[in-house]
Amino acid sequence: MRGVLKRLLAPLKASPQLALGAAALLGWILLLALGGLLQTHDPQLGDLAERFSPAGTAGHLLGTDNLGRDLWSRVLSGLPWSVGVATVSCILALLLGGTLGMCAAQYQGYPRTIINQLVDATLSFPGLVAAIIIVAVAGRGFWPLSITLGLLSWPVFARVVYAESLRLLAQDYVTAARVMAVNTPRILLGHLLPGLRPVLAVVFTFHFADMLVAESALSFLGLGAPLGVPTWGALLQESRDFLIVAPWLMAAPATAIALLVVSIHLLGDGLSALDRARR
Amino acid sequence: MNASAPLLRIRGLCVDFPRGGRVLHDVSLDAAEGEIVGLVGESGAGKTLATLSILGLAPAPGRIAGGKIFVGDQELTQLDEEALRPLRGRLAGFVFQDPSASLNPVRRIGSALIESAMRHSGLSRKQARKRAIEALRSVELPEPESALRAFPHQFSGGQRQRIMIALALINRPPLLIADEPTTALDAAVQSRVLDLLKRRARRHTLLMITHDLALAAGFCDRLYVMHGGRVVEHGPARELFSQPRHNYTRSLLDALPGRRTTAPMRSGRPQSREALAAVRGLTVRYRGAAQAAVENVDFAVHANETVCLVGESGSGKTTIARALAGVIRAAPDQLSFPALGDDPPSAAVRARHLQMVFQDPYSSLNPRWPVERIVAEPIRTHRLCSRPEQKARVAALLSRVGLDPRRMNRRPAAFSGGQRQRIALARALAMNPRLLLADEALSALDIRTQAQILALLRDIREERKLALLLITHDLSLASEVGDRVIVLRRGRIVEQGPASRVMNSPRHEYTRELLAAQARWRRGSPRQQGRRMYTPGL
Amino acid sequence: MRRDRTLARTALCSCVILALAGAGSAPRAGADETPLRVAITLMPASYGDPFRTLGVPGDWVWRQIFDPLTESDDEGRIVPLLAESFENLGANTWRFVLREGVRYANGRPFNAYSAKEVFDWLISDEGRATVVGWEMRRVSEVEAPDARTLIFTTWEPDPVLPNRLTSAMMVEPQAWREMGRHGFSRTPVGTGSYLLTDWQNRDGAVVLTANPYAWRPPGISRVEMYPLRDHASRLQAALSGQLDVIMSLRPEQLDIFRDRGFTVHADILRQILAFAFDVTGHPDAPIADVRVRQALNYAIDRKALSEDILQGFAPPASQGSAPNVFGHNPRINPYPHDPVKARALLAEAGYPQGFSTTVQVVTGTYPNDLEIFAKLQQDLAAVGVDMAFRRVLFSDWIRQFFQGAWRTELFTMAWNTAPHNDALRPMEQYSCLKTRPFFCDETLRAGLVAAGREMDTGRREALLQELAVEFRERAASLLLLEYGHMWVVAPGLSGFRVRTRAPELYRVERAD
Amino acid sequence: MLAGLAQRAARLLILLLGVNALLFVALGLAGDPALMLAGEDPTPELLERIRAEYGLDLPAWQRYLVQLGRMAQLDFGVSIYSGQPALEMALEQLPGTLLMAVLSMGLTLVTAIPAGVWIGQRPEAASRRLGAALTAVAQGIPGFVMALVLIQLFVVRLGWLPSLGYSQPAAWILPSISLGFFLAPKLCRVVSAGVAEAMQEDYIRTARANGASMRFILWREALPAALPAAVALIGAQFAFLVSGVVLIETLFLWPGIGLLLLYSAQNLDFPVLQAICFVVAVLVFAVNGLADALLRLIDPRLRPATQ
Repeated sequence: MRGVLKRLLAPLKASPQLALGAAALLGWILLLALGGLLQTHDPQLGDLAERFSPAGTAGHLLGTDNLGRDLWSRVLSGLPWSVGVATVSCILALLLGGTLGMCAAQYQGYPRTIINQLVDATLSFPGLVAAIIIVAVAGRGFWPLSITLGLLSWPVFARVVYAESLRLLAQDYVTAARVMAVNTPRILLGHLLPGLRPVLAVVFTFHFADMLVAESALSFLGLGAPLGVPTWGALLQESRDFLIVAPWLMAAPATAIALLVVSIHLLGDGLSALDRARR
Repeated sequence: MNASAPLLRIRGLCVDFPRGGRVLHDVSLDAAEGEIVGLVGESGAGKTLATLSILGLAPAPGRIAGGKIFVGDQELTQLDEEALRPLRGRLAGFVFQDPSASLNPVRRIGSALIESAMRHSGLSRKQARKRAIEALRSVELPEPESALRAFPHQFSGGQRQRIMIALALINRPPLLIADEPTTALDAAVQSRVLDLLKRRARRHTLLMITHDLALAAGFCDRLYVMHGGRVVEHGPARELFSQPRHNYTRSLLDALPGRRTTAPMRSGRPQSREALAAVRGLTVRYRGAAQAAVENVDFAVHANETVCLVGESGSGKTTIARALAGVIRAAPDQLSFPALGDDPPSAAVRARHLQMVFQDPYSSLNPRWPVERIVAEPIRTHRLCSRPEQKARVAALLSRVGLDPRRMNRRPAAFSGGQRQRIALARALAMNPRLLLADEALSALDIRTQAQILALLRDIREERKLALLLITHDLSLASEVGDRVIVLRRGRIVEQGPASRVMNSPRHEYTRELLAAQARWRRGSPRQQGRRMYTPGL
Repeated sequence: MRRDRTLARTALCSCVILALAGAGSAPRAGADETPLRVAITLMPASYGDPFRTLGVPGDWVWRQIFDPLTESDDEGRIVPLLAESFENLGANTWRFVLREGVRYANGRPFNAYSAKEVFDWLISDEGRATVVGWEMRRVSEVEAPDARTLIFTTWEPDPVLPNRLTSAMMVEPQAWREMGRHGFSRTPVGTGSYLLTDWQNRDGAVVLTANPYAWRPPGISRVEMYPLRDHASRLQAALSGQLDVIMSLRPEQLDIFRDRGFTVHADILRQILAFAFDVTGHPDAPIADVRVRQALNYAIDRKALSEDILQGFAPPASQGSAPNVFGHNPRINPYPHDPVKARALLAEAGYPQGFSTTVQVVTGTYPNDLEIFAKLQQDLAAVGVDMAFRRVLFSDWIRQFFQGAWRTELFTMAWNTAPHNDALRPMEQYSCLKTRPFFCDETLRAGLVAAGREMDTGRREALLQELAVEFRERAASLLLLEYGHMWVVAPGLSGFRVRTRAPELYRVERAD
Repeated sequence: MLAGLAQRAARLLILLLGVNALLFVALGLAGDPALMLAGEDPTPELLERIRAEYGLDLPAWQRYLVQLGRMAQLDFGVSIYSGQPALEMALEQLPGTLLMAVLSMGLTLVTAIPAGVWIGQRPEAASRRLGAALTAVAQGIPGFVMALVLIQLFVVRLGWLPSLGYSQPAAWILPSISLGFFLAPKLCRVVSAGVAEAMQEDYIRTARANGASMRFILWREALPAALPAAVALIGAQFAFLVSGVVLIETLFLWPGIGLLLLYSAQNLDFPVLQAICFVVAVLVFAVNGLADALLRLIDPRLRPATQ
């Protein structure tokens, strides 16, 4: 048990960046878990008498919006949705891209060319454009959005996994394994996957951040979260109407997004630094 | 050689690194005008650092902690970056080990040369260009004008090294520092570049760094032997080579091919007729490659013999090995294993019949696996023994190759190059194959380690009656250990036969060249023993 | 030292860029006169083809380029425009006397003959396929006995023909013929005060310039109309002083502009914001029960909506039309806010614990809609009704509207008395007369048909007011507020006025 | 070179076919456009006429083939809403989008590269670490959030800069800065990493040994070695940049493809969407081709062997 803990903590010691990122992430996870408890008010119900009370008003940490709804509670209640979308889409992309990437690396010839063409084609098309169209047609909502984002972003993983797999498969210890007549699945599982882990960790982290931004961007354009779900993108969109009357309405979600994404990036940087150090 | 104040004088030079502590311990060194001074030692001895320190080029955190450095009558340790920069290239020119890495791939040869010339000698671009062409001509590079417009990747390794030399000499520095200038090159090219250096050196003082004692002894006037950041011994090359005083020097000399106390690896007794592997008209062509990597190669390896595949880089040695090992598909009729019956064997059977050890001990072991798992991999794959026995089996193998079994749960990173090679060997032996392929298995190792591994190989060979297919670029090694030698050139066999015969009366021109090239500038290599040496300065 | 140089370079480069950009930041030269910059919410979808769609957003641009025969004045009465007068010669005939000396922007004269050509096209098969053509469907024939007179004959009595004509823009028939619909829509030619010069300049604005032949020459010779979808964009642009006239800003922002000397002009109230019940599609749903529909109407606090959220700018709605619309019944009051009664009705209907339902809403069509929805949610929750809001794109909404297939029990559907300023049209939408009805009460059919044919103004008004009561009793919809667009005009501009849903920009002048 | 071009073309084709198919399915989901065209209470015969006019009376697969055929002749049909030729509408918006792309790209280059070189020179130095941290943070901040803040500050609060269109150069500043945020930090990091890596290379040692100044080493030796990666990044990230353009255009009311895209998507105006996708795809295709050519120019090793 302790040994495991040590091995988990060792890298944190190695890179302060990573430690910082991990700490920040831990904080976010706590917010996510305790979200319900930390909400001081019902995020959907507000008292019109209290509308537009500025940040710092007694009882309203971040102030209230145009319906007197407590912004702090709303920001909190927006978190799970955004994070959920990002998670689902990332996992989908990882599974799809990872598998295809490995296949492309292992099996030369047609599979490789086809997959690579597919990857480049998809990558060379602006994701947001596609997302806007798909969502506009398929409709808003958690699953359509998550799946759309996942399907649009799998090439990111495919490309990295492919490149890294090629590198690993060219290593002598893989050749050695082949000389020992170790069968392909065993090589992929025993030698390739563990080798991919660090790279995947890095890409996953950054991609997660990208997905968060994508979600908020779409919600911001009114094509993400359904009505009434106060995701941060949606909050930003609403806040724009009150630029003058209630600037804090924009400040809160904007800061939230920036903070979350930045802390995830910190983590990602830490991980990639670690990976580079390992090489 | 005038004895008056030598051009380069290093006195008690010490270099510290913030973390690593002291790396150079009061190194003192002289190099007189027109003299060729050799700096010899194994990797990590501090040779390179010492020379880089001369013009304050020591890598970032390192700093000179003491001592003095004079070039002519100028003391350099006190000068700061700004003051040193104009001296670099004018006081001393550098030639580095790996010519392909030492030239900026995205810049034209010309720009490097010309700018360097303009920078120091204050020439106009036009004059500088003329100077550059001269410089290239002086290193005997064909058509220098067009070379100026070319990029490094358009030249061969030898040509690149010539360009490096031209670059180092373009500002006519009195001192030329060559750091392993020929290590990365094939034998033939090596000797030609050395000839060139020799000729150029007449006008300069040459400080040459090498790990190859034989070469140093043959090429230099005086030698400094470094070990662990210290100069352990120095003196005229011939003396130091014939009667070394320091143990370390002696151990180096003893490890030289031909001098190794290790008895030759030849089986001695008449070899059995049973061919373990037979190659008939083997031809391999890579996708998109112009000509075949291996073309129409015939040979066989019989039980209990040592065969050496010799050839320069790109001669197709490795390709043949991989074809034998089944990593590269070969036509069934071109490759057979008579010992295993007539029909082509299954992968598993072939694997247990033949195993392989690779050149690079760093990439041939999975860095994420503990040694136990690495060595156990073949055992598990082929269920050679029950799980409980496994540990014992691995332990036995490790101790056989001279490693402490208690370290079996460490990862490769915890082991030195030589030790890793031992691990790789243990893994190969786990299958107890009858034929072992060693693909340049020694060339990445320091000379003493080489000798040890060689000894180990020999013993194991003896006790297991292994057949050995040794792949190497080093003729002397081949002649030393091989029963039979096969000389490859551009994927074709030019000559094969008993080692002694091939060495002493080579039939093919190429073999002769190869032998000559390897012997040139080297003391004590097999063919030179008892013969009159080339004496420097003549 | 060296570091500084690199830094300096960085700084320098970025400065260069900014300077380069800043260079032109002084107000742009060009038009002799600074243009009148107007923010509207949308571009006319069909550009300069005034027949493809009806009402806003087309009106805002088209009414600067074209004139119809009639328009509606500040009280919503129908008055002549290109016509000098019109009269009803009997159940099926109308006579229009046209204004003299009017010319099209290409110099050709406007007269009864050119007008006839336009109407002939509108009632042709091709014309009838257009929305405006569909408005003219009762017209059987148009004659021009002389250059000034136009005689309309209808298949059946059409009491609101003059109202319908407010949407029939007088395009230049020859240009229409020669360029074809597509060509014409790019370069429209009409009798309006302005001439279209660019559908989208580099600021995305529709650019209009004075029509040399205009019979009502404009005070400001150049107009730029910016289609700015969301309130925030309009607010943004207005606050940075880039706009002279801005339409439909959010009420709580009006004070900011009043403080800055802007004036606020409200158009007459033409819409009744409301949720429609798809009774036809959901016969077994709670909302099929009239008591439930009434309960919902009692449950919501219109006063709060109107005063707290819309700052009294949109009064509570009592019926399907606003006071200044023909057929409005002044004797009807809005449903009072009475949760107790609401609960009672729900219990009567068999839903003592309330129920949950969903409403499809199109957002961004009028200010503060999101707040209104949120407030509604709260009010209804108070009587146990859990109402979920599903946002749909307008395109999605309109499809369901045309197909008459609604996915939810409720949906946003304003009682739109435009373009006729007549209570009948929206009532027809809420009836069996609609091709694919969502609320069909046979008992009302007769009354509606009668009101559609009654030529006597007095009797017709009575009929309409009668119907208003009937609809109210049946709680045909969840009535919310009376709404009309509002325009904010920058200081130093005079003469601004809204007529027939569109600002009369030709009257606007700069004080200085 | 030619082969590469052909391959790209093939890719473009795959892409277009994919998008096209997707939109066609979408169109199917969206239901009968004839109803939308017909206006209120359409008569059956009117509907029939419209269906015939738009070829909606054919079975789906036939419609698809017809559509493909039309597209092969660059005919994307007319907008369901405005009746204008779709491709025309898309192309009208192109100049604005291009202007923004060029502006922000310029800004990105002149800021990111010097910064990257500066950081890459000695990444371990404290000041550089700070710089690197800042770029990391900058990379974290979503461009459109940045844009919102800039607008709030410079347009609303201070009223210094306009936020409408792009006729006045003053209106270029904020959009190009905001859009710069999508790429500049990434580029800066790639350049600094590349330079840092190059600084470890042997040829840098060679240059130093020949007495080259640090400035010379940075700009003439290290940077050229780092550029290929940078160019590759730009090529790869251009698609992403276009996504950014969409957002920024909607925020700054910059008449370009982005605005049109958003409106068309909200109106489910499929012909226009088709046209937009086509234009965008071709644009990205062109830029990537350009990047490739540039790469060959910078890195001789990528050129077909001459000797």
